[in-house]
Amino acid sequence: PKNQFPALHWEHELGLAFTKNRMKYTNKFLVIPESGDYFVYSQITFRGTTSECGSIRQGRQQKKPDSIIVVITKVTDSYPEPSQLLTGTKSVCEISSNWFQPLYLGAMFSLQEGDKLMVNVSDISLVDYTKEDKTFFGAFLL
Amino acid sequence: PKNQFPALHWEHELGLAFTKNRMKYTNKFLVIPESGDYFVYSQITFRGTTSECGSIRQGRQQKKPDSIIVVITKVTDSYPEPSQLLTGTKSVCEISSNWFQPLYLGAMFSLQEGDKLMVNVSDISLVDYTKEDKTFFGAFLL
Amino acid sequence: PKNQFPALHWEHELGLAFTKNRMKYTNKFLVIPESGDYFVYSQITFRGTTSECGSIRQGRQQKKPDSIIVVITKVTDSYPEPSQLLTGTKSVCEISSNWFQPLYLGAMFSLQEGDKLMVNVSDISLVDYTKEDKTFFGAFLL
Amino acid sequence: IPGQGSIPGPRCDCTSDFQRRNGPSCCRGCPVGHYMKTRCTEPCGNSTCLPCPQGTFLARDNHFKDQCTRCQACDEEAFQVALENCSAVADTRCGCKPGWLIDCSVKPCRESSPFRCRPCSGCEAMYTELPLFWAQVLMASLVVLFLLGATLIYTYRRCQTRTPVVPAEKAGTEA
Amino acid sequence: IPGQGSIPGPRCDCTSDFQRRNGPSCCRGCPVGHYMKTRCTEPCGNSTCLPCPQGTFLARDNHFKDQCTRCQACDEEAFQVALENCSAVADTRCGCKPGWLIDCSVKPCRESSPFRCRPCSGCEAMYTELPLFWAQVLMASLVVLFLLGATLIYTYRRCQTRTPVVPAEKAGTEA
Repeated sequence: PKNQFPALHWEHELGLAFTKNRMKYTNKFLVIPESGDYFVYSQITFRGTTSECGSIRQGRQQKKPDSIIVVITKVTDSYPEPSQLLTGTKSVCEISSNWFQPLYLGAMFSLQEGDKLMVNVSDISLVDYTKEDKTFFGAFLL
Repeated sequence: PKNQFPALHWEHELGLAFTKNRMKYTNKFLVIPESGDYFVYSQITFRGTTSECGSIRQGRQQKKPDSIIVVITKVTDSYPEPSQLLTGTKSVCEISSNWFQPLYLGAMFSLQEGDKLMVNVSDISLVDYTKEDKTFFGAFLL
Repeated sequence: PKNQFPALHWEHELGLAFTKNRMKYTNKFLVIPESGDYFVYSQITFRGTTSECGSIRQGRQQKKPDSIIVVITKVTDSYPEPSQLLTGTKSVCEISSNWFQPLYLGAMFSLQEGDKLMVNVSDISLVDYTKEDKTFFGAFLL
Repeated sequence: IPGQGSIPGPRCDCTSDFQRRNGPSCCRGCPVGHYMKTRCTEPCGNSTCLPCPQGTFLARDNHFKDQCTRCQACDEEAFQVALENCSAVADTRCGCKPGWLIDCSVKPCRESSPFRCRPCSGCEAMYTELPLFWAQVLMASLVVLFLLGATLIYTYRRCQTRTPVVPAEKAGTEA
Repeated sequence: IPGQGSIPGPRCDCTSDFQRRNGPSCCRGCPVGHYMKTRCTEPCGNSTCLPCPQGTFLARDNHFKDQCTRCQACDEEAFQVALENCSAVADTRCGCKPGWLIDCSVKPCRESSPFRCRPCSGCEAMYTELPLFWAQVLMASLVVLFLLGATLIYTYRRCQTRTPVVPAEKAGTEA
């Protein structure tokens, strides 16, 4: 598979989270109950302490940034490889002692019954999972 | 209430703004006309002059960043406290003389008739209210 | 017309791209097939090498940032000037050797049959066109 | 019925400047500062046009727009002022108070770029001929030169004081 | 009718490599470089497969995908070139021209990370052991030291040549 980024687990029943109309959630995947056009969206809030790139002490030679990446991926029985539906990618080179920022994605796709959607991130340790209103993932039939 | 961030006023009739199908707007709130699943979204463009964190003159010791926060909050008769539906939060430590950036949020929620939605921001003076295509708030029944 | 930003070309048939239900794509425009409320969205991933603003070598005097701008514009027969529906605008002053970041926009609009939507950007050479999951544009009838 | 002659009414072929195809019929457009409330009912009739409400405008005429455009607001936090208030026919024109200078917030500066207003007293110093950086370079080289000069003079003086004043006639023998 | 014997036709139990459950029936998948136009009609029949249009590909076979994947484009702004053009069976492979080096744009560098191509002549100098900045600082201080040293020696020499060699016994009277 193209990107080996780790996939996130999601809460699908408690608080604001819910599944209805036969949309299922199992083992990191939202499972599409019926073929049709769906609006798929997700926001991941990342946070970290300042990377080497941002510490401008060792002289002025410009450094390479770190990066934060979120990918909404579709896995389907009809094809042995997952396909990347949406990608949010941002370079990070902050001079402050720490940083935090969200990446939001959302678009419409034609999906088949049984297709599975997951969210992959470049580095799980940077994901702010503390509050459900900051990091979320969803899909609905149009 | 959890976050004492100030709520924004919105124009709901002029230009691109409109309310229809019994969706009401009163005193900073969108009022939900009938129970159902709604897609709620907002973008706030923030702008400011450089904060202390970004001024790297006083020595290289890394400083704490400022932050910009937008929260879409639901107020409901069924519970005395508002609940935070969506939060966009980003650290700000820019080295340029000024900065500007948007925060976008959007997701689906099950809402009850009479529920009220508002948008709170960490600092109203940082909100760019000059043009309706840069800062907006909306909801629609799915 | 207010902003003379260049408009982007889009792929509308291959890969994840598709048009259906009489929605047409011609010469940089999505053409609205029937009047109604539409959710219009786009993400543009920008990338660049560091600008003058980020090179902090020549002394500490704070510099003016560059900027990245994406505008979703409506062109209509009923009025001779295009109107800006959505604008994402962000300052850029990165200290790293290169940078990349997305701007996402999405909102609901009342559109007329025959209205045309296009996406304008401040600088086409900064747009990352390499993958369809990073830069996209769409609209659907609610 | 083919060949049915039509009564020679006023020409209504939607080609003249004032009549334009708008939906099924051909109507007169709305004037500047007005939005179209409803289309004309009979061919080439007048659309119902109402004036733009306060806070909106439409700058072009002979159109069929059913909504006026919102006026932009001036950014008070950036000390902008409305040089011209929004009217039904023109958007707000934002600028700076007399004696204040426009300081574009971005580089390159575009027509629609954000800007701040700076009091002129501050702007003289900022817009001196010599940009700040080169001023610093100049200062630094002056300091270096000064230092070099000082060391030279000091060492030169030290030579002088230690050599006794050599009587003129003996000077020759030293060469 | 329970117990009705079925005619021993060709085995079609959807378990063999070539027949897979796809929707109601069990069909043969499409080969590499093709997408599925329509499913098979009779059990274990062939799906209708068409070749991927220009600009798309599918690298795996025996599948039922109804849409080929878009080929990626190489980033010309970053001087990338297509080492292998996209074909119906494989994505574009982006890389650098001969004599150019891949310079990953991020740290840590991943397989899918963005990269730029740098001309090799430039890259030796860039990857010297001593980072560029410190080299400059070193150079600058050497120059300054050299200058100072030269002036000192010059002025010192000038003192020496002009003072006659003072006989030892007279030295005391000067203090």
